Amino acid sequence: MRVISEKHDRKVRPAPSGPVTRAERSASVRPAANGHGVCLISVPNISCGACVARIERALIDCPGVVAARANLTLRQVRVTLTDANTDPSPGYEALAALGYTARPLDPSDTEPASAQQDGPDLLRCIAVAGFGAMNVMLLSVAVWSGAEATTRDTFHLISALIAVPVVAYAGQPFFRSALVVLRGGRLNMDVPIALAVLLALALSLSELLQGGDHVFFDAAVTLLFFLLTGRYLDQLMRDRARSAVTGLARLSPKGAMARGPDGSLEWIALHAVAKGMILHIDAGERVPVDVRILHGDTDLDRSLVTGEAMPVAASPGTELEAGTLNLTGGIEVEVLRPVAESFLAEMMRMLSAAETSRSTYVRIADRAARLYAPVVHLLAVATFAGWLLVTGDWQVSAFVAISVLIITCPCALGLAVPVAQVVAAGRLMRSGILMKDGSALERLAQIDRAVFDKTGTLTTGTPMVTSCFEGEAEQREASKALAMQSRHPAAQAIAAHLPEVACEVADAVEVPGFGVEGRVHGRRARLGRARWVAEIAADPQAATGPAFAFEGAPALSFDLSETLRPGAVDTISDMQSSGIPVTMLSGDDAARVAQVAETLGIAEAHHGMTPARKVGVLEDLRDRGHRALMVGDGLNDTAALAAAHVSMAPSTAADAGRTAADFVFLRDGLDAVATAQDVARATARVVRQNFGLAIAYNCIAIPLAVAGLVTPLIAALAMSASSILVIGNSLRLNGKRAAAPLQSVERGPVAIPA
Amino acid sequence: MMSNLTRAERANAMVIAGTGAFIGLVMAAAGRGDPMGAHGWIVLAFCGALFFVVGSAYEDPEPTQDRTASYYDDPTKVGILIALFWAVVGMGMGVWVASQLAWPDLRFDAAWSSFGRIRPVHTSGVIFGFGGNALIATSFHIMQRTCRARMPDQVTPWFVLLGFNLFCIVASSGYLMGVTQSKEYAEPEWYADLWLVVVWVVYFVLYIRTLARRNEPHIYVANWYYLAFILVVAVLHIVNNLAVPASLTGAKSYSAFAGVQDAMTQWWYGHNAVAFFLTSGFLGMLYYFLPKRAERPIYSYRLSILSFWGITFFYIWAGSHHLHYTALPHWVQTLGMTFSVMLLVPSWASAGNALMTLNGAWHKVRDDATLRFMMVAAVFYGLSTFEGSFMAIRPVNGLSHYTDWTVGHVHAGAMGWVALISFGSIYALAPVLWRRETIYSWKAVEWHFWLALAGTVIYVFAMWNSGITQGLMWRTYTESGTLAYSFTDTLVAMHPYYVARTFGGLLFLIGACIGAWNVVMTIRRMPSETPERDYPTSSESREPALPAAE
Amino acid sequence: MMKFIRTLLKPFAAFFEAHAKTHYRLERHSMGLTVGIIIAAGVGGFIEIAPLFTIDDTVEAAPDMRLYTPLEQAGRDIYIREGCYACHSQMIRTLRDEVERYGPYSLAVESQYDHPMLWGSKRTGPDLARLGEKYSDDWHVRHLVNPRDLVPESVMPQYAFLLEAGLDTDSLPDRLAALRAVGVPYTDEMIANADSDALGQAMPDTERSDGVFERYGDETAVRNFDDRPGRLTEMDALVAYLQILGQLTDLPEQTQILPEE
Amino acid sequence: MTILTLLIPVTLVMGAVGLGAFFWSLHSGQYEDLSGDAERILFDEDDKPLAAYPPGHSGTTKEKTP
Repeated sequence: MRVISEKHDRKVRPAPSGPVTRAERSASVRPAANGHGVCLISVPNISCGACVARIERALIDCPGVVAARANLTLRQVRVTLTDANTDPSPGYEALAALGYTARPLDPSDTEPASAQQDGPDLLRCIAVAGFGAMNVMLLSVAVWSGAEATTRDTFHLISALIAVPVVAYAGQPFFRSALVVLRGGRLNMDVPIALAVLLALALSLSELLQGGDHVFFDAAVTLLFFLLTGRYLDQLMRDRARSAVTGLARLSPKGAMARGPDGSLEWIALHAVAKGMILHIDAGERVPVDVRILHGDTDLDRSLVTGEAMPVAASPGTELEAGTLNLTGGIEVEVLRPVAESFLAEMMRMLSAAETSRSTYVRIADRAARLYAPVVHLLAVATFAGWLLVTGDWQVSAFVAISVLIITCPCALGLAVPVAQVVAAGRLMRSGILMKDGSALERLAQIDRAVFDKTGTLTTGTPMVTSCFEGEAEQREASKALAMQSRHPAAQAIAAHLPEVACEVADAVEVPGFGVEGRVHGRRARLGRARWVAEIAADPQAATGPAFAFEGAPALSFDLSETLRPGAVDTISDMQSSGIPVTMLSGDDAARVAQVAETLGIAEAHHGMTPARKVGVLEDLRDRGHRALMVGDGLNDTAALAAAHVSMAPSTAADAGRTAADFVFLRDGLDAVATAQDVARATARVVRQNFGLAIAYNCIAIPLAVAGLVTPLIAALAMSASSILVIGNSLRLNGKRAAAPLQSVERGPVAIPA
Repeated sequence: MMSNLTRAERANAMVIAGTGAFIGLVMAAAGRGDPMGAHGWIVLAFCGALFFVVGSAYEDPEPTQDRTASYYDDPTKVGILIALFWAVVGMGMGVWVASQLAWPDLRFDAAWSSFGRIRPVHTSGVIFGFGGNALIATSFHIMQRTCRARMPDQVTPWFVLLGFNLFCIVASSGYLMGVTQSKEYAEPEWYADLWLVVVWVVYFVLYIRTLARRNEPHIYVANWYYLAFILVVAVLHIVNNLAVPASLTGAKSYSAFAGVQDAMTQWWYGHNAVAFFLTSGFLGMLYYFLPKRAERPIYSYRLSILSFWGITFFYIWAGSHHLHYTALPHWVQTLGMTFSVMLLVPSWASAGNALMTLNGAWHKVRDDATLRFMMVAAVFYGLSTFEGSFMAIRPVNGLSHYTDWTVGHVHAGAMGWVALISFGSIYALAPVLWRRETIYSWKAVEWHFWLALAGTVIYVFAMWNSGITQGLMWRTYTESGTLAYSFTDTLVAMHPYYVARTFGGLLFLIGACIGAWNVVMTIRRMPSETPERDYPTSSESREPALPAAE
Repeated sequence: MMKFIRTLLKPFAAFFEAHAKTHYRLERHSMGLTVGIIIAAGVGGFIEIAPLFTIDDTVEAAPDMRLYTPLEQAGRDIYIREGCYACHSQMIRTLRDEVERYGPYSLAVESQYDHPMLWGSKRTGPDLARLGEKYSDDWHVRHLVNPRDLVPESVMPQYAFLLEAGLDTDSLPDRLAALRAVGVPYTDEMIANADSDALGQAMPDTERSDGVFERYGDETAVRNFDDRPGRLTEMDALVAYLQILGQLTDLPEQTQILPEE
Repeated sequence: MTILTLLIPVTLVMGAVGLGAFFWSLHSGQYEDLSGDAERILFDEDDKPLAAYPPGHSGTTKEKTP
């Protein structure tokens, strides 16, 4: 067996969704202002500024396009058409001609939440708090440095005029959250924050009215600014965690072509598809609901169901699950179940259930807050009561109590986790690993089990030609030419493998389930299943893999195989030696699964797994108290990824899989899993240290505050200092050298016969 | 140039120039026997000349080509040439004033040539003449390019550019006649100030109008910096120059503020002028031309926006650090110090952002002197902002203030940052603007670069030395507890540094002359072509940008 | 429980959704953002150390504070015109060496009628805040005519032309009126007699000089400053101004607190 | 320091103008595609303005995303 070591570009793998029908494209155009039509196109492989320019220039030249704007950040293109009825297809074709994958984007998928948004957004709050903090601080610095008498009173007044509206506006995220939990009869971190800010403000106002010396508008506003910053960072970490359900929903076609009683074809929306209807599904389309084939032969990509990208032949009578991709031939199908009961809908339900169960994970910070908030409140109340009892002066008592609240304000606690996670995210980013959610890091640090999908995860998924017949140049040219006629992955692998220039093919026909036939240099030739090729070959012996033959000439065969992902061997052995047992799940057949398991030294390997069974394995692990890491790429892994304690997917994974996973690694090697785990552990360590620092700080500061030795001003200062300490500690994460990418994996990808 | 104006625009221009000439005449008549009268003649001559230039071309055929299909670059071209002219004049004056300190008799024993009168000609010449024109010219270029739109009309940019230069001419000729308010960097008298307000408001409106016409939804960050420059400078200028003229027929006026109030206002203005004239606008230049020249997007666009808001919020109160240990209330001094130190954050964010942009393009910096100008400018920006924050700390300021250290600091910023980024931008811009294949002589650019760098380094080191030496000598005591040195002793000690400073300045001036020559030769001698791009490589072959986190 | 957590997360969820588009590739810039915000905020917190710097700076009223006479004001205008502020400060800081070198440190009240102030920012030459009456008129005149005659090392320009230039007294009433408009308490009488007073201050023992004493106080220096009787030159005005520097009030001498080290 | 009665309001107004500008920029989608915006100035194939498109759709669609 020849070992293939050249690095292949994983990006050439066709998008799992396949092409989009014209009808679906048209349906994505929305009317916009001025009578124009607008359609949003998702173009995932926009990668740099040059793409932006190229795409916009190409689109603007398309008929019916008024304007086009590519968004490099979101990897979307927004196309304005002359009116809402214009066909956007030329745009899609232009994009395809440039080599970009384009899919219509339902605006409701991407911009859902603005309507249900509560209150002003955090960035505005930060801007307002920052503006207020700057100006109030300015006046406070003046007062502290000695501005006196009228000047001081004036400055206090101006501070109040700035601080009150600023707190009212920028404090909303905390007030709302505090209100919500208080209504529920509970406490969280936001309650002491809201209380401290409001009390500081109230007391300052009363001091101001009495012409007092000390006001703490500065403390209130600065505190708010700090906390908002922490919260914002936290949100930055989470905002990529979009629901995988919508990602999966995007896969299902928006409608289907139905065959009417008169034999005409009509596009109908998905929800109108009913049981018993006859649908026509073209090559390249996705099956919208569960169906049975009535007429036609084809090859199917059932990766959504099995995870295997290798196509399966299908003929009349075969039942197809929704989401299956029809690859090579048009088919007539009968609808078996309505949309709501289809396989895809079932998967979405499963996924949403899995996501919900994961969201019960309580983040470290929240766990800390649960304990912290009541303690702080009790302390503040006790301090107030104690001082009132001793001095009888409510103002002094309030003063001290506020100091306690401010000094214990969980600034450091609020920053401890997000800052460490932001720094860690930056480091992971540099190692080519994207993290979607801060809590994922916490979860990754806790795993004691690892579950790997086979195809596309442990192996590279796409078939590769491992050996090729030793024929004449003419035969190879003809093979390549025929291979280029098909979208079948095997054909594409063959086309990619052969360096020859393809020659002309006449009368090319793709016979679904068998292969491609055509005339090359006037000779009939076939490329496809060995048995089918043998029908025209001179020596009808059956080869195993795909074969090629000129009519009457001997058949020549290819060997196809899948290969192990670089670093797979080391990653698996490292994991097992560090006490994390590895399980392999695959939808593939027993023989191949066993072979891979043996190569990698994995003891527990399951074959023939459906998505539901994969979820079942993970749920079983969870029920037994294990915390499992799931690494997978296929559509069929999506629900399992969501069900696992934490999950990772390669960037080549299906959209839905990437969305469901907590981490996406951009590099080829599987060693990313180890790197991520290292960073996660380091982060967990830093977070613990941060908590330690914050607690140590509180242990020193709280007694002082309770004793009344700390003015609110010093409290605010101490609070800032503790925050900076925490930030500094977190930045250490950055300083550590990132784990060197595994250099030793150059054993080369191991080829496994397909 | 006239041929690009429509007949209506020519008529408008003539009306404006005619009105200006009339105002000049009135000033000349009213201000007889006063420097204001002389200024009237200058205004009359300037506007009259414009009137006749436009008038003589009035009957020429109207422009035929579709004007909306191109950017309006004529004012930019003229602005660049004027900026280079002022660079030579202003820096020449600088060398002269510097040499007067080393050799005090190096003047013609005339009233106009004394140090006190020609020093503001130098400062205004380089800051407003060179810097201001470079800012106006590049802003016209950048706002049109980043908005993908032509300026709304063709007379307003000329009004802004020529009006501003009229201000510069009136200001610097005034100094020679002794017309000054004695407010540093705000020396011009009341009528010049009023005129500048008019010009500046028109400038702001022009900018906003162009932005409103933009064909590109996003407003590039450079525009934010330019807008802050225009807007804040207007406010500062108006507040600081509030004054009552002694009479409407004379140049003399008295500031509305006195003593400590005036000092506060003056340095509130003075430091913000540094922030928004000498920093904000030039950062706009940096954020456009540096990525453009390096053919790499700015390292972190988000950071550039963040540091913009930082600079806007932090700078405002930094000015009072110019008044440490003075009769200014102590808390105001502390305020200034605090904010000056905080300023380091957004300043370094910008400098770091610029340098990180070059990460991965260092080979270009090595080969391309134009890009090197910008790179060194960013380095000096970082150095001088650090130095500035450092010098704002009270005890440090106690030593540095009133000495040449301040002068060295200012020149590190003015020569190392402002002038270098301007020259870099001009070299990047000239071939694009005049549609020339390339700059006339790359060798000359190299020469200019090394002369400028050597000049700056010599200058700054000389001033550091002299400043710190003098500051220390002033406070040196003998064992018996008396001051060790007389003032004259310290002055004598300065002499070698003053000679060195003159030499450094001379190198810088020679560089500027070479630069001006090179640009003129580029226009006159280089084959006129429409190059597809001025930049040496195509953006397709760019190496992938590093992730910003790196 | 689940519902509770959902409610809790609702505002956050709303936020991500709204900003999901904006920050899709946020990791790319997150470090810059983080460091920027945090350092900015952190420094903002640290400036709360500022109260450590406190000092009393009571600006006392100076009851004996007098105004510039028209001649002195004319001299001040010449000082401004010649750009003297570029090399000479008029602000003695509260530092020991400065007080010992130049005299009591400057008080805010001393420049309360200075429109504009001439505190300066650079000392190529020495501070002039307390120059008045330190040297003779004759010294000043000779020094201004050619500084190197008296101080060979000096780099100051020569101002011999001042001796030839006659002082323009016609505009003095206007100038004083303008100064009154910005807050200097000149009386109508002072403004009306401004040109006469300017002449009078340089002509001792005349009727005009009596008017100067009458309006500006007995301590006013009435002398023929440039020693050229019969002609009022710009030199007269400038020397008169230089001789009044630091002489407007006695307050600094009385109120000196120990200067800072 | 009566001067502060002038300077503080001036500063506050300037700050408020800045804040307003920031809000406007946030609202008008200025921060929607920061990486794309940084790249766009590098396009210099044609050094001329975009042709005028129908109002509201000049060149690259101006209206903000719904």
